[in-house]
Amino acid sequence: MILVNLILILLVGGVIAWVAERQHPGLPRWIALLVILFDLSYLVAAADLSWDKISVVPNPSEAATWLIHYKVEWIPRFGISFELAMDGLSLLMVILTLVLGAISVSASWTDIKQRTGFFEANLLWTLAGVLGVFLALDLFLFFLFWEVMLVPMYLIIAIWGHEGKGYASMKFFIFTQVSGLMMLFAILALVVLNQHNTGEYSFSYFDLLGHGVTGDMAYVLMLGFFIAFLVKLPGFPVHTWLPDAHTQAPTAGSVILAGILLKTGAYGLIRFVVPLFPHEAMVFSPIALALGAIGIIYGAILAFGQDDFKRLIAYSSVSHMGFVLLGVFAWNSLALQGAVMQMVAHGLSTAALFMIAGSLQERLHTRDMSKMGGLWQNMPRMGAMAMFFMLASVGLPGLGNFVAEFMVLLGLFKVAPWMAVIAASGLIVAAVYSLMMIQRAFQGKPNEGLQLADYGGRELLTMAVMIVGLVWLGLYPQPVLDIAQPVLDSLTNLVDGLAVASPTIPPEFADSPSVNQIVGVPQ
Amino acid sequence: MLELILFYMASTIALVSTILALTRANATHALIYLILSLLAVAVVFYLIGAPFAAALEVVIYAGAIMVLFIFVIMMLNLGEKGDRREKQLLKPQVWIVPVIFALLLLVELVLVLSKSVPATTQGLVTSKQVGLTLFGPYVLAVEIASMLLLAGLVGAYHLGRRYLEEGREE
Amino acid sequence: MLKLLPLIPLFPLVSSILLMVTLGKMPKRIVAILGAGSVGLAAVTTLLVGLAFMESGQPHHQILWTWIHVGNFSPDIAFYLDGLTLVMMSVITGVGFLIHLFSAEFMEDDASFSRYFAYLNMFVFAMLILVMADNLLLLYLGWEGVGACSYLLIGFWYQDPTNGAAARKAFVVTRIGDAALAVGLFLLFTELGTLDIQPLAEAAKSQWQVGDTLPVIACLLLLGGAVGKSAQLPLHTWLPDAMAGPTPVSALIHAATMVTAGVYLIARTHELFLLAPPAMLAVALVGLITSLMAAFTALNQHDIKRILAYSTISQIGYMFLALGVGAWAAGIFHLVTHAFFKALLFLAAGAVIHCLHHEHNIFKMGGLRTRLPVVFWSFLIGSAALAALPLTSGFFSKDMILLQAYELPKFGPWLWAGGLLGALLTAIYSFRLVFVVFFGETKMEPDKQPGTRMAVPLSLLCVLSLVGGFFALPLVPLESVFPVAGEHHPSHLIEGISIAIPLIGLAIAYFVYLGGQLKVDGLVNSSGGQVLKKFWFSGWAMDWLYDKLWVRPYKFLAYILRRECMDDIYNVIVKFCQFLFMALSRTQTGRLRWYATSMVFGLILVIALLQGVIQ
Amino acid sequence: MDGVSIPLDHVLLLSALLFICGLLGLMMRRNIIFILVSLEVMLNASAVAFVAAGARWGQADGQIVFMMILAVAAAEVAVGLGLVLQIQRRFKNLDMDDANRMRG
Repeated sequence: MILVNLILILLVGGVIAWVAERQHPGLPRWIALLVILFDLSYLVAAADLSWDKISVVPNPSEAATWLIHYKVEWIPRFGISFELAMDGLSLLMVILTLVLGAISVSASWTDIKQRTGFFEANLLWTLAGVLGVFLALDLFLFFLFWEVMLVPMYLIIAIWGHEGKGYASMKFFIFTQVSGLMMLFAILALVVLNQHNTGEYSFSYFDLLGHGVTGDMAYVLMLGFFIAFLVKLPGFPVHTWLPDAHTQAPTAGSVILAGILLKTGAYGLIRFVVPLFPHEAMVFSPIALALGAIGIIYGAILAFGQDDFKRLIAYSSVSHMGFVLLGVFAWNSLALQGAVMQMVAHGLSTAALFMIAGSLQERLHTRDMSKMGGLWQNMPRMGAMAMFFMLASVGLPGLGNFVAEFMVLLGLFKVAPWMAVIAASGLIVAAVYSLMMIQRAFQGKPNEGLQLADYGGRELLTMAVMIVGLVWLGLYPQPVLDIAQPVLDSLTNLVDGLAVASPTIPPEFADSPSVNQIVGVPQ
Repeated sequence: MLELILFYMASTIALVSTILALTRANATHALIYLILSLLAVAVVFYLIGAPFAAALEVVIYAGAIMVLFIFVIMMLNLGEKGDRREKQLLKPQVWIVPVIFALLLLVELVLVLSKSVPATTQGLVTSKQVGLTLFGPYVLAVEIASMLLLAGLVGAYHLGRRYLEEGREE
Repeated sequence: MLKLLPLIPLFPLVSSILLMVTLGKMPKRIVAILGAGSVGLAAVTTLLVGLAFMESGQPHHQILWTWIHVGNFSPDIAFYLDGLTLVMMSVITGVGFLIHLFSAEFMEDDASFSRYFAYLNMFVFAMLILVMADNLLLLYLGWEGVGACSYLLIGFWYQDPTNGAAARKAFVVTRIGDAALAVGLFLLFTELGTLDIQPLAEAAKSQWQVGDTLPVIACLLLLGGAVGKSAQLPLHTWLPDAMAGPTPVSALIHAATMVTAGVYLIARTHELFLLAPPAMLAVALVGLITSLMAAFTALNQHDIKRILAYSTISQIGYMFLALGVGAWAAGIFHLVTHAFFKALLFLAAGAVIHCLHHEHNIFKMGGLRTRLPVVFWSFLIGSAALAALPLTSGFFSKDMILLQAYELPKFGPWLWAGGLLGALLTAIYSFRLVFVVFFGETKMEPDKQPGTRMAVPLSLLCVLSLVGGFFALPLVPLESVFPVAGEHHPSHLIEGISIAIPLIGLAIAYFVYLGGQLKVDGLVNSSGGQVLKKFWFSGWAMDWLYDKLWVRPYKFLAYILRRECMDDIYNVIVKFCQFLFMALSRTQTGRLRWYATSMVFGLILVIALLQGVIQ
Repeated sequence: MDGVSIPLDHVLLLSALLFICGLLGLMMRRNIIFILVSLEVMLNASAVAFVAAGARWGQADGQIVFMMILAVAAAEVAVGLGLVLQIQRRFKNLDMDDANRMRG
């Protein structure tokens, strides 16, 4: 029931915020902030989580071993139930969602001037949808939430976006919708095929884990899921909605989009694609890894070519999320931990960069970097913040992104050394575009005549939260790792078990090849 | 035999007057022809043993509904200008395709009819029979019809009201 | 006392954070005290810790907390103190303190005084982490940290876009090396299962034989990292441009400490390199070629800081040569003495620039010997040590390197000869600098004299540069770290040549640049000489080559792709849908007759079909 | 008055011909009044078919449906004529081709 309440609080809070606009246009902001913070504290207070509970390695196919599990029959005729469950992975994601939700409210504090109530309502509903995605374990319900988070986000971009919002919101909607359709087909086909095998309809994750679909059919179904999540991630080559959506969305929209919505794709890959289709995912993994590596380099090159501040950050997201794809398909505990870490760290660092971009847009009314320059002189605090988060996104050690990228690459190196080398060169190109961004916006000849307000208390406080978060992740990531560890262990165990049972494992995945074999050294 | 002759005569009148009705430029003329057609059909009804239906055809169709038509047309006060415009519309390129389609459809219908087993009408169905059936098994249909008429009433009132109000203002 | 170890990096860190958080609102006096004082405190603590360490003689290992723990991957935030670390720490905190002190005066007029000290303290912190790290991941943290600080400090005067470009170049070029180092770490961890330096060495020795391919690959990757950070071929191009930063920064980061990180890395992992003789040879060759190349280039420059920058590259080349021939202690020894005299030279150069309205061109200076005596003596002593004139600190260390290079079987004499040529060139360009700047006629009058906060560090560094070699103090703690080099008995001839070469160089420089007895104008002005001069001046055209090879293609690629070519694929789909839409929307005419006709058409079809089906 | 002698086929043929006349009118005319008239003709034609079918079996059902058709026709004419008034007001004529705002 806790999990249901978590989502309900946000839904109801959205309605209240909407209504509250009649009283005072500034009121919805406070309501949204309080609702999110209340939700967060409710989670902490009510969920009754202790380290002992978290550190138990769960059995993913057994509901009772999850931290919290809630199930009510919904449409029993088709085996659809209202099933929510939380384990360490979803716990992390839920916390990230709520924290970034609060940050995005702060980011939109002065940005949104029209229809504030409806805006905050949409924000809260998006968050509710995302929480649902992270918690739903019934595939039908999962799909439902997948769509629920899409519509308010579409409205946020379409109503409060910038000059090209119509095109961007439509592109976002169509990409997500079409890929969601593929996932829906895959879900339905999976359920039907599972019904052929077991004689019962069920949409439950637990029942579908051992679905017994094999061969080409399973591969096609896996692709259905994979493409849906790849679009959301976004991975090369289906990332093209993201630069437009990010650029045109209002600041809070960009923050949520980059910070949270992209993570649903990564979460889906970890939660569904590989556990449901372990064997197929392994066969597919060279392609997925290649897509990840290409995404890293491609995103970095395109980021370098942009003039638009937000577009640059958007492409850097493409680049960073490539690491997540690599981490998931390297599928060992180091790389997976890295992927999870990257989700959290990228959420914080990119959210901060988008906030900075938003503040620039608010003050200069442009995002074109060729019209900026020397802003450090006018706004040293903002410049310092931009510098910090730029360094974080470049992967400076001691900050969260480094830990994530290093672990992904370290785990990947065991499986595919050359991929790791290519991805590591992404570290270089990342530096190129990031430094260029700082140079063009904040360094160079200052415009002395410009009178710009530097960051004030609210902005600094928000930034400080994220700075502390990133430093903490960078120097003492252990709590996060410990929360995710049992889940990832259980998933790798599960997949290993299934993969062993499956007769046709390609030899290169039976156990990870030693570097010796790859560089061709006789032992 | 007389009935048969009467039937063919009535049918011919119905068809001819219908065609005339639909090719008139003047709406009032067209409606007069239509009433003639309806009366002819009423004769047909009578001949095939449905006197009640024939009566309804005359009273309601030719009487009430057509009068409503004429009433509205007179209210619109179309005049000569509308007539000329209507005559321009009856050029060959306007009717050639519809006529081809209509002929095709007719051929199809005739083909369908030709396949059916020959039969004749079975004599008189009295109004008492109709009444018993109507308020027996079909009582629900009566209710539905009443609701339909109510909806028509409301709709007509709503659509016509503004016209009438504006007319009053002018 | 050893427990105080974590305090050493903590002082500069706290000071840096304080300076950042106060957002430049502190008075400059307090900023200076905080900035320099924190490093001073660190130096004092280093001294205390060092004494305690000398007493115990045992390496000290201190774990603060577990950084990451996933499976068998568990690097700690932990410090490891042995002789090598101690030497490095002494240099960083000692020389660092002097440079901070110097900066307090040098940067006094700058508006961003506190930002400067915040960065500089952060750098000291990162550098200390680098040398104190007990595992390679923490070392990597420091490694990247100093890179970032270096970036920030080179681009400190951000208003000028060329400074920004230099800073970016430094960061990106070193990042190439860093990426190689990172891959090296992946390889080491994957193969040996740990990144802790001591267990790593043990594991390597037990798993790998001398002559295996894997250690060679690993060592070459580490060398890649070292080459980037230490500005060796082929990644040296960033260092001359890095002179765009404030001069004390060049002294601290780009002469004394950060650029020697590569030397430290190789020395730290020398047990791996010992397993990979080809990698050792590569190190030696990289060092030798770099040192020669940089020396030739230094001969041609006229920017005082660029000359010193190329000289730094050249001297680090010597250190690499030392490491490559297995003269570990000699390499570190040269690192230390180089830190003294190069810091001295940079600070003196800084003083010259400070007093001459930020003039960098040496041919616009001259005759400063009498105008700036303190600076002159500092520069002279520094140059003497750089040229390795007998009895200066540089003499001892360079001599040691050359002798040990000579001892190396097979390639030894060749490396020695190359080193000698380098030494000759070093002497020529360093005294060229002295003669041009401080002798001859006065072309420019200094507008101020260095104050005490400048003079004191200069004098202290003078003393260190002069006598630093006698005590060979740093060598004492190193004995336990490196394998003992064999007794060498160089012939007197070899030793004599080593001593004579710098003197010859000095003489050449004198005759060419001061006495005028030796005319080289004809040689220089000949067409071949011109081409060679231009070639050397541009640093062997490396920048040009890289620009053509990497920068332009990359920019071109970005330009081509920037409009997102992937969208073109989706646009084809969109265009197709639009075409269908246009075609179908034509049928939506809005005419009732049209709709009726099409309905009839449909009706005809349906009846025809139904009839067909029934039959 | 037994009516036995009339063949059903001919009645249905009449119905079909009337229906097609109405359809032709619908397809050809642009005046909304004539469109409504055409609709009436078609409704009437179908009524003929129903009544004939009822007469074929001597049952009252055909006439019941006829009455339903009557009701529909009445309602349709009422609403349709209301629309005629609206269209006349808006376009100042009764040409349905002018009322084409729903084109693609």
